[in-house]
Amino acid sequence: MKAKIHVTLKQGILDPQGKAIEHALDSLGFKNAANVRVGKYMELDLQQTDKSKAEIEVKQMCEKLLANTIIEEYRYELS
Amino acid sequence: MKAKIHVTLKQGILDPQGKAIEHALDSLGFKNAANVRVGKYMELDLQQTDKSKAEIEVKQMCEKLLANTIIEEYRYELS
Amino acid sequence: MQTGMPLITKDLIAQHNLTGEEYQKIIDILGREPNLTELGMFSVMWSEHCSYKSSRVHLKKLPTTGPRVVQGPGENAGAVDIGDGLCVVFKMESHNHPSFIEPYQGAATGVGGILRDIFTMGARPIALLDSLRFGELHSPKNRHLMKGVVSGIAGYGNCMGVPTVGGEIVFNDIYALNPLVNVFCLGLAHQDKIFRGTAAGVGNPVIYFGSKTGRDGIHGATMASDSFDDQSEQKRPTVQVGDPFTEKLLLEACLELMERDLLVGIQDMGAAGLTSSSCEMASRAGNGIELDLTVVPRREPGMTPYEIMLSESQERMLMVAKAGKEDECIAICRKWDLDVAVVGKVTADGILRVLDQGKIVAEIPAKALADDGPRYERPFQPPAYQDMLTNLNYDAIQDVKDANVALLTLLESPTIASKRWVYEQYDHMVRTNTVVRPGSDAAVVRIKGTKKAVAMTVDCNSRYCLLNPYEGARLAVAEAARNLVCSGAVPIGLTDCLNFGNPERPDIMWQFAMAIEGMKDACEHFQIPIVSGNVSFYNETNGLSIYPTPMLGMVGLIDDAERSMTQWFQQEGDDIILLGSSREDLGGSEYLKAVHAREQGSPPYLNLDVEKALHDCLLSLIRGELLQSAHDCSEGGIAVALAESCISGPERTLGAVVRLTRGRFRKDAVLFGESQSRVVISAKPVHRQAILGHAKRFSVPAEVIGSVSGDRLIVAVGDEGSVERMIDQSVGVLLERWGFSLERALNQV
Amino acid sequence: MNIGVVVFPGSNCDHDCEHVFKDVLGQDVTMVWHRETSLAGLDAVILPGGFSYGDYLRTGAIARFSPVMQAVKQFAAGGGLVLGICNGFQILLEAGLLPGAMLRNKSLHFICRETYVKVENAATPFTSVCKSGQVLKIPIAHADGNYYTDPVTLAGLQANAQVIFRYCTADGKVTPEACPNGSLDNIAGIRNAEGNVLGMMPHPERCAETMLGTEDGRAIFQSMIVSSERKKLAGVR
Ligand SMILES: Nc1ncnc2c1ncn2[C@@H]1O[C@H](COP(=O)(O)OP(=O)(O)O)[C@@H](O)[C@H]1O
Ligand SMILES: [Mg+2]
Repeated sequence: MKAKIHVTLKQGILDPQGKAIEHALDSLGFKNAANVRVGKYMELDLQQTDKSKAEIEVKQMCEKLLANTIIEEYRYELS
Repeated sequence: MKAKIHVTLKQGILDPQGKAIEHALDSLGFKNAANVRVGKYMELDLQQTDKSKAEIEVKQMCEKLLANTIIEEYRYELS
Repeated sequence: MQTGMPLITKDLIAQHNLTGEEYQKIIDILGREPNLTELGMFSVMWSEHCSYKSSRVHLKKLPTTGPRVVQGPGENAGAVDIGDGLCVVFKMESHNHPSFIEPYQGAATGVGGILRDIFTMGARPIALLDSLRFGELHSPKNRHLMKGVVSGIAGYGNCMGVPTVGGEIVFNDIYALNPLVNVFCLGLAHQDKIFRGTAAGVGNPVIYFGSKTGRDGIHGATMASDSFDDQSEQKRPTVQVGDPFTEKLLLEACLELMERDLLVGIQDMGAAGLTSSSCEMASRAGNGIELDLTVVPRREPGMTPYEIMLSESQERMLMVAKAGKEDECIAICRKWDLDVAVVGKVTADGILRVLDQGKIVAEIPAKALADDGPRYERPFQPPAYQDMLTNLNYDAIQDVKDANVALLTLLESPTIASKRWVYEQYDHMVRTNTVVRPGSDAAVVRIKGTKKAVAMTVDCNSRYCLLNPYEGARLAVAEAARNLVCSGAVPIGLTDCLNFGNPERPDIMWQFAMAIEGMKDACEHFQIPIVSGNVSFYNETNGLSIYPTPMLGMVGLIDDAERSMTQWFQQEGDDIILLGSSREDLGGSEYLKAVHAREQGSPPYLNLDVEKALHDCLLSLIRGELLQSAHDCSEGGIAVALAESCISGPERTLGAVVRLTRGRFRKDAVLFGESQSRVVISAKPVHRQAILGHAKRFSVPAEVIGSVSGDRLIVAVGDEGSVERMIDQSVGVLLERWGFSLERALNQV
Repeated sequence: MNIGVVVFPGSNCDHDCEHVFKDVLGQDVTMVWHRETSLAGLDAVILPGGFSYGDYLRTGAIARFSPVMQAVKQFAAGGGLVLGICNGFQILLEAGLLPGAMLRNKSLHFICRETYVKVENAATPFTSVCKSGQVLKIPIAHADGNYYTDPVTLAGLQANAQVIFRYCTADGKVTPEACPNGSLDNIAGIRNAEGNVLGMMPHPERCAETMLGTEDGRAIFQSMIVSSERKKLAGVR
């Protein structure tokens, strides 16, 4: 089973990287882009065929390690 | 229009972060996880209602700035 | 032999950058046709990068010995005695081509490579310096390259905990398509615990450790030996990604392995990876090595022997352990979370024999690969345009009208401007040894447990080298030594990184040969041995070569770290004294480029006896604790040196009032000419007579030219009766222009 | 005093901390490998700077799971002094021993330079030899030192005098310009509610000898020594 995990900064937390990219896009002439937010994307293979078990595992991974829930939120898909 | 962009390392390119995370997951007891790869995820708003124009713009942004196409590949969705 | 391999065709040989004669030589050595794996191995080992085939005959001329030399060229790095049973181990390396393709990773892996060269010798790296060349910053591409390179160096060096304490950067469009990224590293080792890359002791186990092997960087060595053209984009999959965390583990593991009595020899896998490390270690010991690829840790499935032998995956090492010590070695590697495997053993037959799944896939005499590569005495001859470069009609160039403007132009030109934007991104304080941080003539790093310190600088004025490669190289040696002496250090050793164009062109080969002669003469005169180095040829794109850039990294010793010296003025009321004499040396100057857009003329005159006398005099003044500051005159001449002494101090700025004699010279030459063997010093007035007396004893011209005073830099030029105040500027303005110029240039849209 | 300096894979200021305590201040130092599970016999523990686990994923995120961190938690719970410097601070945040999180520096660059910090609270075991309001010159070297926490927690930190250091100008003014990294409220160092765990981004171990610029960093280590001696005296009585 494959897990695809998105970790992004919570709304309301300043995203300096996003800001910098927005600025860079602007100076490259992409005047249309706004509200750039940057996060992490992770993929991993799970040796687990039971979807609900996999779900629990991935959730734990996120809570414990992959996201810092003080500043970040996460979501995941299993396939 | 909202663009969601995934930037990931090309196949065969070393992913030190993925390697370290895999190792950490393993020592945390998540023995099931393998092939961890880490990439970037970006979201941005586009002031562009024409989907095919938006597509061209986002592609250019990726090529020019958001992805380092020497070692990374990208994909995007518009909604 | 393996079956199913492609036949060795002419095309295949050409793709491997081997000539027909070279291929014939391979057949002669083997007594048969090589298979593909063997062809690959020969091609990387016989590449310019690994074999030094065009440079060897010239490099032999360099002075490499001296009473302090513990290890000269030929090993991973050179080593020089600094007393107390210690030695410094240092070397410089280029990563120009990879950095052009991918600036961040190219520069990062360059740092990784030079660090491994140092710690494989048993030395803990304690300092890095970087020497960079880019095209001018008005082009977005050049800005992109510079930002990427600087963050790549920072990313790798900072993570490793090795401070980057200095460097230099020059901007010139000649480097636009061929930037230079040279990194110098210095480590500290016990003299009796230097390790070498040798596979001694038949039967000893050969152990692989570090990262796994992937398909990255295959053909990196041949790439570094090839010119760029518009097809180079195709070669991109050869980019490697650095993993500084693994390198840090590798460093600690190596030093721990070396602390115990476990190793016979060790070598990092740099260019040409497993092939070069195994055949070089075997060749040095006169032995052979048998390798079993089946057990080599791999990152990807399905790798062929060709790929494994040629992979340039980073952060890998090969060691030869003492028989019976395998388990201890493996345990230490495991402690540091490294991949490790016994991959072979030392044999007596002198053959590098490679097995995969029980079959022999390559069998080559190790020495043939490592040392018997082709050697060329390539023809050389000065280019037809050389005279055009040096013949400059000065009468056609107007003397300076507004020296204030000219000074600001110079201070603001990125080559001269403060490099703070760069070195603030480098951790330059970690290891708590940095006594003189970036921003002075040389960086000074103390040696804990002793009173001593080492000073380091990297220098090369490549415009001088273009105009006259022989003189340019002498000037580079002189400037490097002068920078060290200004910090209070005695120069004790040198490493080089010789960046040139295509050696198959006689004019480039001439530049190379002349530069070697110049380095040789200057080093012999100053008795500074060259203990290590690196040659980077083929720095040309679409037929346009870079300026010849023989980059030097010089190391000096300070007996008492407390007495190291910095370049900035210290105190209101101090005397400002010029040591050395000025001539009309405008040729090749930064002033001619920045103000008159000319890169022409003859480089400044240099007399090595005069230069040496200056060094001896200055060192004795510093040791006598007579000075407050010392700063050499280089790019931008005395005006820039004075301005820098006013504004480069980390704490505060100070003004100066100065009068310079003019004699029969042009005014711009007086202010901005780059006459050599000159140093601006400042001192308390009570020491004036002592200093002048000292200078006389050393036959060094010395003149009190002004004093540290106020908050303006005021420079008058002229002789009795006709003195003209040519520079009068607030130090605040000088600082603003000089201090933030790089930020401005890099942030422009 | 016996100080433990924890060595994580990727720590790189471990030797610097060892040097200050041993060679400059004459104390005993024990290097503690990250796999160890006991800190018995130590008077204080330092989590040094560096790039533990390469700072991959997030700074301090992986190191917090090292076996030694369980012991550090117990040690702190028992009132032992714990000082996290730079990466050590980041690890303490990730481990939940201190509140908040680190974001990328506002400039997105790694920054290595001198900063001035104001001692906001001198009544702690880490600042007792300082005067309240004293300005110390201490260098920083980090890419992720932009301290963040939610408004409620911030108010709590302020109310309990848990903000120990703020970035300031040379003459002690806490201004936005004096903040090198975008840190909330110019925060450079905070302690826990109990007062025995301190995290700070600046590197005091880099400025404890005049040859290296200033001795200002010594104040923090000397305070720790004083505190530990007092504790011992109290124990004897
Ligand atoms: N790429 C760099 N990395 C680190 N420090 C640098 C770099 N470039 C310049 N510096 C520092 O800036 C100062 C001025 O450099 P430079 O003008 O080249 O000195 P000099 O002319 O005396 O050789 C030196 O202290 C040098 O170490
Ligand atoms: Mg200089």
